[in-house]
Amino acid sequence: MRVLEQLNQSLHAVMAERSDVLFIGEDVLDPYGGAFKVSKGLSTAFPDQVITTPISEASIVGLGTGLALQGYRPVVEIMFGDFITLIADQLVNQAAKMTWMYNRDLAVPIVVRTPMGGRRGYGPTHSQTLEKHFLGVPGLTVLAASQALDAGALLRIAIEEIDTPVLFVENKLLYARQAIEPGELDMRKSDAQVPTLTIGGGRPDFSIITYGDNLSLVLEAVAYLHEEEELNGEILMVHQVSPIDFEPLRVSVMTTRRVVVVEEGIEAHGWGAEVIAGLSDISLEAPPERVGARSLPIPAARGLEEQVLPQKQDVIDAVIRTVDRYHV
Amino acid sequence: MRVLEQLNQSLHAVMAERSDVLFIGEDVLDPYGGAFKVSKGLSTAFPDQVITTPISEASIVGLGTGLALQGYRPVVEIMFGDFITLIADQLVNQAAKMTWMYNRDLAVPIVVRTPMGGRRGYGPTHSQTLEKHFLGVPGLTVLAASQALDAGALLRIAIEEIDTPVLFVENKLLYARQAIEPGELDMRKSDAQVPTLTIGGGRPDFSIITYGDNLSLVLEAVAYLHEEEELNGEILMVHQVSPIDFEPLRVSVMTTRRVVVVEEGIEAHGWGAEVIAGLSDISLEAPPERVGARSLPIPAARGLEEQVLPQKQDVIDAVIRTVDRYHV
Amino acid sequence: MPVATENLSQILYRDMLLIRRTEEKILELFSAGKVGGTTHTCIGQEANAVALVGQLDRQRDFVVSNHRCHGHYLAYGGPLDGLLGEILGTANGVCGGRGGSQHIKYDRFQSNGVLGGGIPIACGMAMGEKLKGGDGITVVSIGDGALGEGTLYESLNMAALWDLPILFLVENNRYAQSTPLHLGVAGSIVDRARPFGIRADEIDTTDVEELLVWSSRAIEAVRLERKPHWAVMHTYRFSAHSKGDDTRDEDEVRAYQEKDPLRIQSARLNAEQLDEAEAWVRDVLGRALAACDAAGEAMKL
Amino acid sequence: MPVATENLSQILYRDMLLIRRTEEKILELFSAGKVGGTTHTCIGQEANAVALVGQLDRQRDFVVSNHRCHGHYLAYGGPLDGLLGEILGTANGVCGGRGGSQHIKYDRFQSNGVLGGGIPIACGMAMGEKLKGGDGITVVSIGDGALGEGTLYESLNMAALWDLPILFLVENNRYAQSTPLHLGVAGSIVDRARPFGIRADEIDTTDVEELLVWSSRAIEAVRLERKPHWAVMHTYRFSAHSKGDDTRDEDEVRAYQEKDPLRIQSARLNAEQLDEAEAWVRDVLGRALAACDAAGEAMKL
Ligand SMILES: Cc1ncc(C[n+]2csc(CCOP(=O)(O)OP(=O)(O)O)c2C)c(N)n1
Ligand SMILES: Cc1ncc(C[n+]2csc(CCOP(=O)(O)OP(=O)(O)O)c2C)c(N)n1
Ligand SMILES: [Mg+2]
Ligand SMILES: [Mg+2]
Repeated sequence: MRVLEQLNQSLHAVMAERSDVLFIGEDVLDPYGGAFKVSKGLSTAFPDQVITTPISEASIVGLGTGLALQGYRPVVEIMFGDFITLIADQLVNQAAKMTWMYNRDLAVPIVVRTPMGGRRGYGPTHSQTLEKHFLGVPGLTVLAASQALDAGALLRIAIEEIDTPVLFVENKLLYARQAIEPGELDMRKSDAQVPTLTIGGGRPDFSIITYGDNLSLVLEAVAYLHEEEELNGEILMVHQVSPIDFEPLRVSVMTTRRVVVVEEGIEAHGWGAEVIAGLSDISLEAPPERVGARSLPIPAARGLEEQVLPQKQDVIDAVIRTVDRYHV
Repeated sequence: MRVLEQLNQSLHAVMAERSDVLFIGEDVLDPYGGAFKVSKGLSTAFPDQVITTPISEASIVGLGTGLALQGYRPVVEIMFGDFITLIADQLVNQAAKMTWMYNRDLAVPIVVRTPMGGRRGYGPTHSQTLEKHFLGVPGLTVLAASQALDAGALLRIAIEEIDTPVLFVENKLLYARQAIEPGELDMRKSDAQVPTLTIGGGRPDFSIITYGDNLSLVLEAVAYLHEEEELNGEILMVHQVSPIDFEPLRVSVMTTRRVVVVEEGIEAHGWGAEVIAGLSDISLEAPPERVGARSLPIPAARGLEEQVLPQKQDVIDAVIRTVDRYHV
Repeated sequence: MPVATENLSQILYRDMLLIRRTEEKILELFSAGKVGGTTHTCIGQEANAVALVGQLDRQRDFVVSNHRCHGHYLAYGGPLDGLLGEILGTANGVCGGRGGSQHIKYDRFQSNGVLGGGIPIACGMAMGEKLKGGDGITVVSIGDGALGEGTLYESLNMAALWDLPILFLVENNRYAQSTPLHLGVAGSIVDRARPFGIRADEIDTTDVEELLVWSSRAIEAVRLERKPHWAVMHTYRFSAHSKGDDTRDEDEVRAYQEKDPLRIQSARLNAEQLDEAEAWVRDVLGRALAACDAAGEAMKL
Repeated sequence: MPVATENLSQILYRDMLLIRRTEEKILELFSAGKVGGTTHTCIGQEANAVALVGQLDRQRDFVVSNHRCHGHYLAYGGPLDGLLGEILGTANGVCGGRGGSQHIKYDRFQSNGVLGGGIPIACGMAMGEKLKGGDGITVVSIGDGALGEGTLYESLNMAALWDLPILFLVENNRYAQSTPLHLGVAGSIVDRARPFGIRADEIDTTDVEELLVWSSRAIEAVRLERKPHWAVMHTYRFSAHSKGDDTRDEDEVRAYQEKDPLRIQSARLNAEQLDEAEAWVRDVLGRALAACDAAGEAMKL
């Protein structure tokens, strides 16, 4: 099954079970079913639970927050992740603060879902990976779907189990990818509410820490390194991007003492910085490496976009640096 | 002179020299002169260059961007730094992208100034240190004023010399502090356009990297450590918060091999993470340390606020950990 | 507590007086350095709070207020000691001292200090009530200054599109902080909601009894028709925007003080009734402050 | 190139035809997989661009356009090969292939794909022109869907407060992506600017000559009176929102196609003139595409 269907079917299932789950967003009605079709069929099956909205990103998140305060569990779609800049105030200064600031046993279970990422030539305002600007916000949980963990199940956790606001990141390319079947890869699941996966068997030589759709290029890089360089990689697939559960990461890195963090967002001040800082008490064989986008807007032309976004070769090079390079 | 007067006088001087500098913001007219009085006297002296605006943070930044495109050098005041959430789209998706995205030799010299920070009991939406969410944005420069470098001169660099949009952070407590006179402290200036200061003489045992008003508590902590623990500290006062110029930081840390990063923002995914990641190829005697706020909103009550924001003792403890602790 | 013989005029006066004296006390505590941060008092605007918010039904109606929220909170029925404690940072604060003056939640009442931020949230609360088939309404209060925030118009559009049972209470006190109306607000206030197809009405009085009748119509319209309503009250504040930052013309302030809602209402009461009200307020306020003293500084995170 | 004997009707037709054929070509290139990303064509709306933007003075007027910007760009006088190159990602793109279909700058024209984002920027450009004492105007184009964004109302307020020489060109094509007007826009479009004290006018025609007269009045009003103007054009797009994502009723689309601006205008031309126009457009388009081929893929960062 593709990740798109996992998400869509999970929404169908949870909305059938619970009338308190509302789906809110722009252009989400059938037959259109949302810009990326995640909401396909929902408005037909659950006409009272789906609300198509004006193009008012800030206010539809506020709407969702108000509904959450009324006991609903709203799922708000922001059509492109690039537009989460418009909802920053609603998430940071409103939804995320309420429980603690009001000193109340107050759930604000709103899920804001949004497709992120490039590699489709959508250009500078429709290709970014902006969740890095929403990390480390007290009271806000940031999750990212992947091929490796049932994305529908992850979404269900966000909707049903997490009582803080959740920013739920879906990579655009992920929608069309096949979900990885259980058993297809050697992997262990941490037992946190939102699991981290440790992928790869044998005695690993290096750890790659990543999330989201980066897995696809990381898997290719790891395969290459295995075949060509006889290096064994262990991949840490994080699904809760913030706050980070460092435990499984530490376990791996304490074994390998070589670590590469891979993200699609701009490397500077990115997610990888926090990962590296959080592991910085571990003595490593080589400096930790980060792979991310260059500090430039994302250009539209394919040949240009490739030069800005991280590629498989960048991951390979970074891993090799952890084998060849030393601390100064 | 207080930092407030440095800023105010610099604005008076630059606006007298250049009619292309415009001052834009809420409640900035005399006799009120702005919520924190940075604009005092400007509207009287330069009535044609000062624009008091409706309460429309997003749009006054857009306004400034349009004016910048017309060849002006607008300075836009956001009354409290907490409201930069409202201008995220204008900065990230508009102003910061233009030059590169349009592939034009196009200056967008807008300066967005804003008072940040807590310790005044202003509560959860008027005390935050939110610039961390604006770091690592391509095309956006983030500066922070301090007592150690003439804040007026720094603001002038932002206005006159930097052609990208600038987010200029002023800590609220800083306004009332006396500027440090040249010679008052032993310090060296890097020769970047926006200098980093290296403060402290002798052979340093540890490096503290910080910015903004954190200097005041860092100086106290360093003095204490010197007197009570006979430890010599070197302080790296950064003024360009993003992108970071790592050179002076590296020079210090390569000497001391012990480093503490201090910021007022929430530690998780904060500025310190990037600093540590950027220095992670240097082999340290002890794990690098971060001091920042706890992952909570900033409470209003004084006794509570103190428990959330970093204190002098936190800096002292962190430095001592770099002496006592080892890598795992 | 209200005595059985109290009539409506007395009750309205007493409720306004409680707000007035509470705000005065808060300013006094600030001046004495007993409170940090900032605060926004509604002295001069008490009639709006009492007439409109005071008529809501706490069992079913919701209020989303802004930075100038004390009067709304008290009119809604929020406990006085909880408010004072919140502002003083004592452990009995209604939010444990976390929120402070601008960030208060009590039952179906909440406030936040970011202008415009609460408006779409209020729409969500109204929509929730609608979906549940309840007959509660949501009141969201904004000042003339908040007319500058885009979320307001996004919310008006949503409220109209979906027939949300929401009442927009617009208190035009002619200033946003230091900015007079004409420098911040172009055109008409009352008309701002009309292009969305929202009924709008305005009133220019500080007479609480007039306001009561007008508000009751506005509330009932929303409650019965389940549609948004835009209710503009032209008013004035006598106190500074927050603490001592007043740059308005003194003559202007004095002229408006002629229309002090308490003065207007006091004309309907006799001397004994006025004394009774003062005594009651003094007592209630005294007990609330004592409760704060007893609670001690908020120290629990 | 326009021949000396060409009359106004011919020129208008030819300019619209160039936009139409360009947009068709772009869709064709997309279908052929020659372009990535997305694009929004303005087929059906060409008359608006030609009538309004086409009348601006490139030496002094500014345009801030949105995602559906190709027609505005061409009517403004942007080079065709630069546009096609930008969309194809060839090195001759007007922004070197960085911006793509939605993010274009050429001279005083610029567009951006974030709805609502450009509106306050346009206000700043208008204010800059005003401060300089120039007589240029700024045109900012928005669709009915962008009426949902709060920055619009923040900008209307600013434009009115400061008498900015800005023309809000509102193209109501009855849909925002898949969302029909009545699900996204409450009340009246033309009235949305009026409470701010901004003059507003609307027109419901696809006849470019009617639009021309109406637009010229709107432009001159802004240019001479140095005040904002809200100009609503009711229109329709024949193409899909972007590429093939059309869920509108086919009969509805067909009915509107009766009012195809090209068809209306072609009735004013004879067969020879029509052929001439086609030939001219074919030639211009052919040369622009050849220029893209020659430039090769954009590879320089
Ligand atoms: C988004 C935002 N911008 C600015 C402020 C600072 N501020 C607080 S109150 C105020 C004036 C509000 O005026 P108005 O809405 O008329 O309410 P009033 O104070 O007159 O009751 C301002 C500018 C804020 N709290 N939030
Ligand atoms: C802030 C923002 N939200 C959503 C989108 C996605 N989007 C692009 S065009 C569009 C519809 C716009 O409708 P309208 O304004 O009527 O213009 P039209 O496409 O009809 O020309 C949407 C929702 C966007 N580009 N920007
Ligand atoms: Mg006001
Ligand atoms: Mg439209």
